[in-house]
Amino acid sequence: MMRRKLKVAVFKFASCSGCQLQILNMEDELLTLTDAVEFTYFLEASRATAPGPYDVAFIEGSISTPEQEELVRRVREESRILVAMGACATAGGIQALRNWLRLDDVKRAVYPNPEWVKALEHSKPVAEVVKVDYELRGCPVSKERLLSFIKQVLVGRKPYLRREALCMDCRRKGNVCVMVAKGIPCLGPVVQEGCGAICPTFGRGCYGCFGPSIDARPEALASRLREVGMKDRDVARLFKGFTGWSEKFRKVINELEGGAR
Amino acid sequence: MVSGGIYSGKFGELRKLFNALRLRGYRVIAPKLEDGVIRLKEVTSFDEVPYGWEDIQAPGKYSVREGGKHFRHGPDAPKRILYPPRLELFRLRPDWSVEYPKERFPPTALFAIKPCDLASISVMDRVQGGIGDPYYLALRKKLIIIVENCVEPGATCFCSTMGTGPEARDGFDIAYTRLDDNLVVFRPGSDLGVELLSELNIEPATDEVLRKYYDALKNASLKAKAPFELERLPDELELGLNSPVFKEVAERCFGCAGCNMVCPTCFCFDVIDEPELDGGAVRVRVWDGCFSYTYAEVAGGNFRKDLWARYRHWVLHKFAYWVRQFGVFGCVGCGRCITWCPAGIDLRETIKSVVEWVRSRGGG
Amino acid sequence: MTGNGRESLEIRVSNLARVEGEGGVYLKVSGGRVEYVEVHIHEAPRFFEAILKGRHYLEVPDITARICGICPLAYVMSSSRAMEKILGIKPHEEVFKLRRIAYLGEWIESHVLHIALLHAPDFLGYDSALRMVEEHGDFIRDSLKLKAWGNRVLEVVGGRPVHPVVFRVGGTYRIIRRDELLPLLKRVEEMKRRARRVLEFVANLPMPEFRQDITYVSLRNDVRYPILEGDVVTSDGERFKEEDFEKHVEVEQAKYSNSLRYRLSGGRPYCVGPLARFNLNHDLLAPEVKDKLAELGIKAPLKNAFQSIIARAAEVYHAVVELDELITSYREPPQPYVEGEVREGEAAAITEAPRGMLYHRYRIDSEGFVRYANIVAPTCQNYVAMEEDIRRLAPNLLTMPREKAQWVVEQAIRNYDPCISCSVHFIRLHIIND
Amino acid sequence: MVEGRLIPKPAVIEDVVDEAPNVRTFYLRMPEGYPEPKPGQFNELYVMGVGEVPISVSDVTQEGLVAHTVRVAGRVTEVLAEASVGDVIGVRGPYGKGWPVEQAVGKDVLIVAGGIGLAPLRPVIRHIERNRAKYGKLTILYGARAPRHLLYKYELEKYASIPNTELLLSVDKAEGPWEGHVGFVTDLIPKADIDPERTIAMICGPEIMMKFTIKRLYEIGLKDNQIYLSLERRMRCGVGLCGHCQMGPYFVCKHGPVFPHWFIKKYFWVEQI
Repeated sequence: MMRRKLKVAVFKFASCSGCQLQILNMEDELLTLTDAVEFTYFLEASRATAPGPYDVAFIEGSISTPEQEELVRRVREESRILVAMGACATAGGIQALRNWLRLDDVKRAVYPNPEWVKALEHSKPVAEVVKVDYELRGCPVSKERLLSFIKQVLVGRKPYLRREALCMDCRRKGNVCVMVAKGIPCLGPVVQEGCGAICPTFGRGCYGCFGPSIDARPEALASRLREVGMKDRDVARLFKGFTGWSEKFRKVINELEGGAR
Repeated sequence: MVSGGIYSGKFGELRKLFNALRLRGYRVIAPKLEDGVIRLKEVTSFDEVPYGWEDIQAPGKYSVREGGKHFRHGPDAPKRILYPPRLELFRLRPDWSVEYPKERFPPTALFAIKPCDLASISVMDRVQGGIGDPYYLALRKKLIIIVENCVEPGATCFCSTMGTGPEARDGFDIAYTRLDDNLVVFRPGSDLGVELLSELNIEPATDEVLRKYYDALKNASLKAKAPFELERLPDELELGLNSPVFKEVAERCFGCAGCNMVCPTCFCFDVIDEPELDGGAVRVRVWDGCFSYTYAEVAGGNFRKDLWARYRHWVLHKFAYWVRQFGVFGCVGCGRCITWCPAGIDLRETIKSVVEWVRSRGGG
Repeated sequence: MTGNGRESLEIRVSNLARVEGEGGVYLKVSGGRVEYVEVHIHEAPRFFEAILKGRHYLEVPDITARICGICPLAYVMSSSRAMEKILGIKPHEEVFKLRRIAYLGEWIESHVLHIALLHAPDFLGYDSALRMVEEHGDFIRDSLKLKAWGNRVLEVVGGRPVHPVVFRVGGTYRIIRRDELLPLLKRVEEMKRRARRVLEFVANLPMPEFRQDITYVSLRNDVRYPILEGDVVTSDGERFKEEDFEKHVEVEQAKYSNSLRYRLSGGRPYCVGPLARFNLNHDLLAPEVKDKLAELGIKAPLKNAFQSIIARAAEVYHAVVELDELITSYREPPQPYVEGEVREGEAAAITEAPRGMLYHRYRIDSEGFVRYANIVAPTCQNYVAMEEDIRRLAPNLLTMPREKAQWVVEQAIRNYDPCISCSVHFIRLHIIND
Repeated sequence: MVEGRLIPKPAVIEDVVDEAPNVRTFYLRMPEGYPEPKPGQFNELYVMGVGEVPISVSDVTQEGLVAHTVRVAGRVTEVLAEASVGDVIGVRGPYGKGWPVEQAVGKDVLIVAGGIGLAPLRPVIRHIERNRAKYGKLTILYGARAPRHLLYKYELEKYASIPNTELLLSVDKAEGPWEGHVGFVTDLIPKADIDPERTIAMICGPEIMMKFTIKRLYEIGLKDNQIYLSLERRMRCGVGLCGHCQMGPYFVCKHGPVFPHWFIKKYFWVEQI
């Protein structure tokens, strides 16, 4: 075991703060963890901040303004391990849905003085700007995975978290397939495990907040959904959610929407 | 009195049998309707067993309706009970001493499972038989099995082709068959079965009942057929290793490994080693499946990086390799992988197509 | 102004800590006169308005939930209620109960997070709660246990504490079984004890002297402590329907902020949230909460913004007590949700997010797709009040060491538990042209 | 609950030798009751809380230390590579079927190794060296990416001095002074003096290299039943339970990792089997 305290930083970009909250949600583990981990930069939790370098930097949020692009580059330089945390940081987040629209239109629709608002053309996953060492997926990230990740870093191991399709975990858990038994469209077959299959557990289809699984074939799922009677635009909307901007889903969406960019 | 033969009685005798198991202290696991699906769950009252309900199964589709005469099986196989999806194996303390999780192995009765599922247990027995999983073996030793023979197989069933149903041959304690609303045929398959049956109000089946019984099972047998024969199947499939069929089918496959999970005999597992903050570690076993991408992955590469290769491995394992490994087919014809495939892929069609491909090339 | 203070002071905090989201505060006093107070909100805009357009009404609760990770359920509830009004759906009474159960769970989780981890350190001079463990371990442990329990409620009812998945327009995706909820009650008495202790702890915190002159606004329904329904009432004596909210507020924009700011008609700054709810609804708190408050000598109305922490703790205690009742009386509804007939229409709904009133208004077309949306988050409504408080505090600040003054300014903002991520997601009445 | 022999037991690292870039050999003092491994067998090495990795035994010293040559390639080996003398790691094994050293008695032995593939064959060389009279000619053909990637450089030349032994080396790229062959290790086959009638070939290396080797051996007249190879798969449990290492009907961990070619050729040549 490593004895020196791990210097951890948490940075927020365009996001809802839900992933950071998951760190604070480790109520039981939080106090034990602080024996081994020092949050040297975690504004939501503490006024006190220490400059880098950091052993691990967790990045929450997508990169959507020029300032954020700057900042994330600086964070990268100061961090040994950079972790993109959550759907925004790994896939652009729900706000990446604006990437299909023209930025000018979007700004004008929202702000009376659009020229004041600085935004990048796209809401981007962190990996589009700097090198990301690990991804922790989900909207929000899973507390259990976060904890496992930190523990693995603490023992000096290259963290490993399974990235197979959610279906496996869902069925291990004993859920009944909502697609087969209820005809509910579900992204589970192409989405990465990690959430504990909560949507099917609560009677609905997976809406994809963990993004594509390691070898996802969303195109096959899309054609099956069309085969059982879903309209193209509805299939597209299903993929166009919290991780719609992920490369694999984006491709399917664009095909279904007929060559939109 | 009851000895080895075939007996008949009224439906109410089943209730008595069920209660007798509970009285003897068994945890009874039986079909149970839950949220529109027949599950395999612990049941405390005979009335929970969904007699009077029927499931409707098709590739990628499942539903139930009330008023049907016969239920088959839902997504849960006995594997779920005997070989749990997630099991903590042990903990290592920082000094390398070993700590085992506390486990209890309650005496368990499987009630009203289907012959294909019974067959799956005997397949699992062979897999676990040699070196074996102690958890499985401990539970297995105390297991009582009451089988319900299938008078009406479902649309994805092919036990008759696989030789595992619709009538249970051996390995059960009692097999019963519901011939009509109030006529049930019983067969003991073990000393314990004989003992349990001797407590029931049943009598040796009359010729008429026997005729009905054999007719019903023969009819059922004609229904539960797949469009292929077992004879020479392992060899034919191996001749079809390079068949384009696998690639064609895999185009529709999501690679979700759902079939691995619902298959009553898929036994592959992964182990997850998790560090503990105190310097020790825990090892957990979880079900894995050959459809998962990382299944055949090593540090230097992936032996089956393409989905079609994984699909082919699964089919070949069940119908060819398994025979070479364990002397039986790995498939029991329950059809779960067909019903519960979200892509609606029909394994029977795949095998048929591969065999046709092999034969068209003069193989086989 | 006292003679022993300075005449001028400049405070620039570009990154506020222990608040949700990205903001700063700038204050300049010269010659004893406040030159400016600016709470900057530089949270990156996420353009939810653009995203919502064209989405199906069933997707709106899940999408708007992402505006805020601390109070996602508030967004789910306000949007669901607005949609239900459009579609003419009346969810089952037990579904209503479930919503209240979950909402109270969110209140606990959000309030305790703020009380213990974000706000309390201010009163005692700590940088962070993690550093309070040694001296105030019991308080931190009580708080973390309460927070965990609040999260547990959300997990049981919604699948996970952040962005729960079970609620939908018309009800829930599946029936939540009574036997799933009951285990929560095993620890309810323990939680009541802890909530009482937390209330005691915050009631005894050293409070800066400060008196607000501001209008408090919240929902009120005269039956229960308001969460999911009621009219809007103000401490100035107004009462109006949620549908009419926009007629009673004025909206303005500051150059330095990505958030809009709201005032009550006539330019009155106002305050929403625990303090406002408490001041306008304290008669509806659970009897044991009222008793405890009396015992602690706390009387409504509370006019010191720093006392918001007390209102918050009182609400936490109330939430635990009410959860006990709600869970005990919960019966499974006959069906998980009511489906409405999709029709064109427009409606507004307000629910009480942990930080105050959350207003949603939507128009959907005949196929159920969103054509227009307007969301007013609590923090936008408290925005002017925050600056107003700092302005009023300025004379006191001049007598303090600079470091301390800065701290108090920050604390004055933290009094509101501002949720900055929410605040930038006001939604204007513009419709995007395809 | 799990069988005792499936639980890693502590072994002490007594020596660490740097072999090549990213390759190190760990000499382990094995736990009590650990059976002596046969040439070609492997152990599951475990780093606490990190995971297990199957590693071939690359030597058993006279003091009874068991050597494992590890190339840093995955998440377990990465941590393992950081281990040093005195550290404790977990072991279980030995597993699998080894090289046919008994069947090869009285015959010539041809060893063809690529890269890290020499590690599991080193015990064969040791065995023949110690039982020199029992075997005919020993031919060692060994190839690596570059000279610095050759394993056991400190003893390679000694192999050549074993009586009646031919050692030929090859590298893909010379990178400096190099007297051996530059090219594929399979190029060495025609250069070596091999009697196809009385030779047992033992091959270990990347699958593609083994396939080329087999083709070359056919060309000089070797038959399937004279060719043995050691396969790599994802050997997770080591005892044929977890399923991951299957190749066709074989569990590589227990039916192999060393197979006679005739035994597996029906599957071995099939793409992504």
